[in-house]
Amino acid sequence: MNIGLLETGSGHWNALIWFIAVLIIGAGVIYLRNEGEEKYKKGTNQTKPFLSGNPEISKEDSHVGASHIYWGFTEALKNYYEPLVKMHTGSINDYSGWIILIMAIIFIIVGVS
Amino acid sequence: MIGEMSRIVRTMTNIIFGFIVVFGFYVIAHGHLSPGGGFQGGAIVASAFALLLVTYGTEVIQQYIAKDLLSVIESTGLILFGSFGFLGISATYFYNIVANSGGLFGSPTVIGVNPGDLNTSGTIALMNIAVGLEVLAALGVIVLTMSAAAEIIQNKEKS
Amino acid sequence: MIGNFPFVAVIMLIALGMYSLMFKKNLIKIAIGLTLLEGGVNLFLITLGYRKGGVAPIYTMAPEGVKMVLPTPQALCLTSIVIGVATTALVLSIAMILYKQYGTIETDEIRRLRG
Amino acid sequence: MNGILMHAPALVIALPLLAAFVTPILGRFNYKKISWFVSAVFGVTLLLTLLMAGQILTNGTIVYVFGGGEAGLALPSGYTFPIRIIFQIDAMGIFMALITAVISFLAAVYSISYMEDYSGVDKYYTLLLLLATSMFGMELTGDIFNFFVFFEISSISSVALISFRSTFNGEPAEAAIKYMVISSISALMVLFAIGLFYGQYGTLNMAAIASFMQFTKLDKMALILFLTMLAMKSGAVPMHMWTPDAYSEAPSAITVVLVATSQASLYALFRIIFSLYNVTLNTVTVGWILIILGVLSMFIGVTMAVIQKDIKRLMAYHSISQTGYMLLGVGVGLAVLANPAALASYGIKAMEGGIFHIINNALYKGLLFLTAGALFYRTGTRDLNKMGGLAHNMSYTTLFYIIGAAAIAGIPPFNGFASKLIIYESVYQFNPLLAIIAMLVSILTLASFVKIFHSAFLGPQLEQYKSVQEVPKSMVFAMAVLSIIIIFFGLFPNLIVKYIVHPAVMALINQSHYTSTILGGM
Repeated sequence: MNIGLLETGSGHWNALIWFIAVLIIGAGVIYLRNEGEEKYKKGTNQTKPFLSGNPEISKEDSHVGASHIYWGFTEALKNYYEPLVKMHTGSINDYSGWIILIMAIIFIIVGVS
Repeated sequence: MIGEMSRIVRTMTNIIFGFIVVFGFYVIAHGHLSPGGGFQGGAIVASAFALLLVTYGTEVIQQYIAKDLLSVIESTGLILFGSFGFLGISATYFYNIVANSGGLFGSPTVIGVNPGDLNTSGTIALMNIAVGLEVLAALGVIVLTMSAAAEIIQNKEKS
Repeated sequence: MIGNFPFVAVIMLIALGMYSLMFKKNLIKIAIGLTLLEGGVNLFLITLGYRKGGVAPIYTMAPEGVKMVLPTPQALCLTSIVIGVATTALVLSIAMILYKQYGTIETDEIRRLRG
Repeated sequence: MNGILMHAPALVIALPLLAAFVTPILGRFNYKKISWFVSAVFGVTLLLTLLMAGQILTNGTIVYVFGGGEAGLALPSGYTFPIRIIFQIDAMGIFMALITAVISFLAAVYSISYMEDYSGVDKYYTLLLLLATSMFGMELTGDIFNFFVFFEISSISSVALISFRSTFNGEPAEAAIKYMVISSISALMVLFAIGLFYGQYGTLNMAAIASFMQFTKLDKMALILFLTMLAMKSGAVPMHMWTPDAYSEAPSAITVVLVATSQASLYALFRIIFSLYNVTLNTVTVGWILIILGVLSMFIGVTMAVIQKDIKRLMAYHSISQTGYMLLGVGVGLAVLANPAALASYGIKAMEGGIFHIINNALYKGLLFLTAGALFYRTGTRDLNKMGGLAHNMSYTTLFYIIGAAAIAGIPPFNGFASKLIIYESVYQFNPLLAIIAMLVSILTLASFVKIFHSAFLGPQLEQYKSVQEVPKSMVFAMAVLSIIIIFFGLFPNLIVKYIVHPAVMALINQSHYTSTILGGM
């Protein structure tokens, strides 16, 4: 079977085998899910989400906007992000300055070696 | 750019305009013999347009030189340039098949120092003409558009 | 020594162009900086093709038995000039649009896109 | 038939070029139909490119001499190096040309509906055709000055296209002037480097320069200029700042072509390093420069992408980060170029990964930008904060977005996974740390695309987007074609690597083959 077998230098990868494996595992999962849970009863409090006793917020209000996604991530990396965002000044002079700076650096590196 | 300039400038422009245009076309036509060629000649003709614009103001000139017409000339010049390349397609694209064939621009070229013959060089001369048309139209459009836009900005500042 | 003067001029033109691109805040001055840069590069190409005592490489009415300078760099330079005209026209027209929309051509104030 | 095949290299350039100038005249008679005309022209170009690809992959390099008495006659008798403009198309060149052909065809098809309501569409199509022509020129040419001319045409036409929407607000013009200044600097410095070559070797043909190459001090200087300027044009950090500006403000169909343009610059960088210099240069130093640029691009690109709020800006930062993968893969290949044992054991594989990633990136990045354009077409905004719940109305777009996002994040079985896996495994043998960074970047990529998915597609249906419909058919068609190619590449990556990517890599590495096709047997 050489169809789809990709040599990756130190190993192999075959998307078709992966695909078949996903199908088998998926079928297993669906089978287990259809078996069902014995204690589950429809229409009781079991089906409602539990938010530490607080009332559930409506779907419209609970949608997180794009600016708030990964808030913790950016907050934790504040020291990394602040200078990085400051670096992107948006001024044409800085854009050309960076090019000339990098050109000088590469000039030194290649010139020395 | 607003309004016309003084009578002296207008009179001089009227006299000199024709000479500039003729010289521009001379440079285009002699591109394969002397310094110059399509681009330079076209730029000279376009500079005549710029002179008119400076002298008479944008509004007057726009009545005489239509931007649409210039755009069509520009595209035509470029299409001609591309199509002249196909003349030599029996050998390769851009092959100079007209040269030394005896027809228009087809006289055999003399090797070495010579006084120059306008009727030589084949496709090169044809392409010079095509490029000349394109450049005079394109630069004309640029000059016209920019002066019209400058006028809008100036009026905005005044108001 | 004197033959190297054009190269010194090339370096100076390019350095001046780079300087105005990096430190001048006015878009028109940036356009001038680009033109300086282009002039420097074109001068470099032309200087490459020069041979001492050479004449223009045109056979029409050329004097007999005289060296000619290399025509190829001149053709390259001409192409580069044509492109330069297009570039300059484009930069200036966009600067005009920017002035219409932003009311300024200072690069410090033209930076709504950042971050 | 035979004649068309023989002249295909010229026709690929000449057809879009002529069509570019026919379009404005045609637009006077039938304004509505020019979009179909342009798409047809791109379709024919795609067919020609495919024909050429078949020819090259079976019979080897094609040489086309412009204005010569015979198409394949590079050296007329009595000449030691060629003087005419020559197109020299090897496996690497046709690989890039295929990308250009597919992407520009789909961009034109997408534009049929996308640009319908704009005025001045004839000029838009003229510029699009010119941009495609210039990209073909950059990829097929064997003449270095010719490359410069096409390079400049590409920057001028793309600048005009970026500023196309500047009648509404100033931002497109701002992005355009930044890109113009930057690309003028790069083009002029490239011209300076070409002057350095011409001054030393007296020729402009790339194969001839390669055979004369001594790696003197001036060659070193030319290398530095080429390296910096072309890396900048392909968007390597820290010279990447123009990328998010230009990509986000251009019309979406153009952004897709701009991605292909920056990859054409990347191709030129590889071509100059491998075919012109090859082992004469200090491969370890230059290889490490490429690797460091690549790692910086990957990491800074992706971390900046995570915090963006503009959908197209976010994707633009990702294209910087994906460029990093290509630089990393090819940089590793370059670093071990002088070491045949290492080159055979993982260098070639790393380069295969990098080159394979170019086509993959063009496909899924194209698809993602097209979906972003579809969202903009229906909602009129690019701000992620203002979007939400669009999956209710735009089911096809959602599906295509999922495919594109999964592919860029490297989720099997899509194509991004295949090329990233090759890069990870081969780079791991070179330096494990680099492979770990590459994997980390892949995770962050997934995170930021989940962000778009959550804020634009998921959530309850918003009031203002109740009446939003699926995008028109031509846009769906363009996205569907890209998705199908992505899935095919993901399921059968070995075919692509074996028949397209591997010959391209060998064409890059094998410098003597490149020179001998022009200059005869060495």
